[in-house]
Amino acid sequence: MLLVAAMIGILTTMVLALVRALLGPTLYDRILAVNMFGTKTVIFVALIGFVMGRPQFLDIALFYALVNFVGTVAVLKLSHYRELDAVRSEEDVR
Amino acid sequence: MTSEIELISLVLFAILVVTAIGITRLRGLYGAVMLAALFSLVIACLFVVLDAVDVAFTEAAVGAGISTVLMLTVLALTRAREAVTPRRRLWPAGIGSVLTGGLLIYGSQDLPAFGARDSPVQRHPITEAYLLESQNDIGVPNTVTSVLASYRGYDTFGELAVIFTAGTAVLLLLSYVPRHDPDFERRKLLLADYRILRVVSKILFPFIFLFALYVQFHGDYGPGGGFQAGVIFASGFVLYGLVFGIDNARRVVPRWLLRVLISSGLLLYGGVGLTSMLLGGTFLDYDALSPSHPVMGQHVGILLVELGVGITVAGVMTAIFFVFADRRVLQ
Amino acid sequence: MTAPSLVGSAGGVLVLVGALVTLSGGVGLLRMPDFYSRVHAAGLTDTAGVGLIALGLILRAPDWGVVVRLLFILLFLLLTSPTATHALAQAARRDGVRVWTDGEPRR
Amino acid sequence: MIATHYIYWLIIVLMMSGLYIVLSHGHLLKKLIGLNVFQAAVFLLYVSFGKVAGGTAPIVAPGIETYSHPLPAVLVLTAIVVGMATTSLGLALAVRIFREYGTLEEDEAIVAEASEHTAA
Repeated sequence: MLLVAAMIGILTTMVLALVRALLGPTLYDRILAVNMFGTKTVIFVALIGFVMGRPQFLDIALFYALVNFVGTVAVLKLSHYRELDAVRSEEDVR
Repeated sequence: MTSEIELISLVLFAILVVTAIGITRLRGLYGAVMLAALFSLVIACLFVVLDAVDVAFTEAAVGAGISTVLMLTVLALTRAREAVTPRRRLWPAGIGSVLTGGLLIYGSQDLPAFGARDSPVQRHPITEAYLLESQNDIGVPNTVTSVLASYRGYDTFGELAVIFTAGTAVLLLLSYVPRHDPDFERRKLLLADYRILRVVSKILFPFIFLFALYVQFHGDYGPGGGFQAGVIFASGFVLYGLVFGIDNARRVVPRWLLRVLISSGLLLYGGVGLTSMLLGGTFLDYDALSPSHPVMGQHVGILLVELGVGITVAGVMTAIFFVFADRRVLQ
Repeated sequence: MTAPSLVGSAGGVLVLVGALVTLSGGVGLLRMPDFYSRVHAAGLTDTAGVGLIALGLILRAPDWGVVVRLLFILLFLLLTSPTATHALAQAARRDGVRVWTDGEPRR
Repeated sequence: MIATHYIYWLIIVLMMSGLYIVLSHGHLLKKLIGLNVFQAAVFLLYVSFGKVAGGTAPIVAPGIETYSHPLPAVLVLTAIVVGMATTSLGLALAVRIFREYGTLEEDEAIVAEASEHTAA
């Protein structure tokens, strides 16, 4: 029961991070939000393994942690190729 | 307990729909790609909830990992903003999707109830064969692995050939000699300047490759296997290329090695099939590999075939990333 | 899990506390006025929340394999999460993302 | 009907939002993202057919009776990696198109191609 309550907390955090990812305003806010969302998925997968009674599936959670890091490094590096206005102009939404 | 799971999956679905709407509305393409990565993470969570752990593994590797990185490299080569979509496009698109969706929902009434035990999928005799008899015939606890590599090994061979072909096509499309671009060096940000990032990545590499080996060879007992391990290997090289630059990564994994890897994995897979034919069985019939002890033959066959899958997938993914990241800005 | 049932519920409480810490990070990410303060909220609570949750789950782990995996996840996240937020903040500063000062409108 | 089928309907809604992105946007990269959204929803639909209420992942362990069906998982697993390979092929084509016409907007590329034809 405690674990389910914790999962609801994690899900709420996911929603909050999603809202930040949608609002922006700069690209860095979005990267940060997605990065945080990724950490929350790691926790989510770990927890759901315990809730469903098969905690052996933690390998997946471990892998998510890795993917998350690679992804963040990739955006950091590749968003720099462009002129900076590409980063700033993230601000307007149609 | 099931009602809680249902609630959780509802929340995940809501997040997915909102993310999809966000993707259409964002004109900054970096933001859209970030949202696509987030979408893929949530999809992977849903796969775990729906008991498809191997799929969740692959989706995270592919969708949130490699696919995002490739989209970002393409963005770095082209313009990062989208033009305003003209209104005349929106209405037909909206009406078309709503109509198609309505038809699909109408058609979905004939589907069996979600999670029903007596649906045709679950009642089919193959279910029994895959879940129970496979334990005696093949002796691999992860039935996804035994179906993938043994029962439907021929199918997987075809999929691997598709990956091989797609990888070759990408290499053909993009391996012209890059034009000299004087701005390239200036635009290039060496992440190696970030000292903490560099040190931490260096610590991580052995763990990443160890983990990939673990996933490769533990696929019989838990979620994992050749596809996933291949992508993990590739993401290790991708991280190396990102942090230390493509030229250095090319030194670690040169072009000729990648070409050898890409083809040798597929050859290994096909070779196992041919060997089993030469030993008197049919194509990819692993029982023939060890006639006195068929289960042993199955184990060896699955191990080799998964290794072939892992090698080709790792080679293709790494090669694709290198060839994308090696582009100079084209303008 | 007879005597360990106490350990188990202690683990559950740790997990719950970790989830609450994480939740506070989410609120911070949404409500803080500029990028740098959001990095602060996200970075700190990520590390603390993950640490607490992993410790709590370790107390509930059925066998050693699970404990080892959890320890790896913990080690991994403790390494990568602060690194990622650090690099992000550095990159944002290079790009000239401005610091919010009191009295400006929130962004 | 609602209680037993709503998961399918949600998946169809997702699928259609992918279709909408593909149809409405002119930017080729956005179209690829939309295609990926659509594809992911199709994968979800497949996997949902294999799920059994009260079942667990099809990795056999002592003391567990009900497992979800492994076959949809296998089909989707290979499909994901193949989908990734085709996506990267699409991206490679996009890079070539950009090199040729200097744009990734469908409309502009068509105009550029047409003017090329009239010039020749």
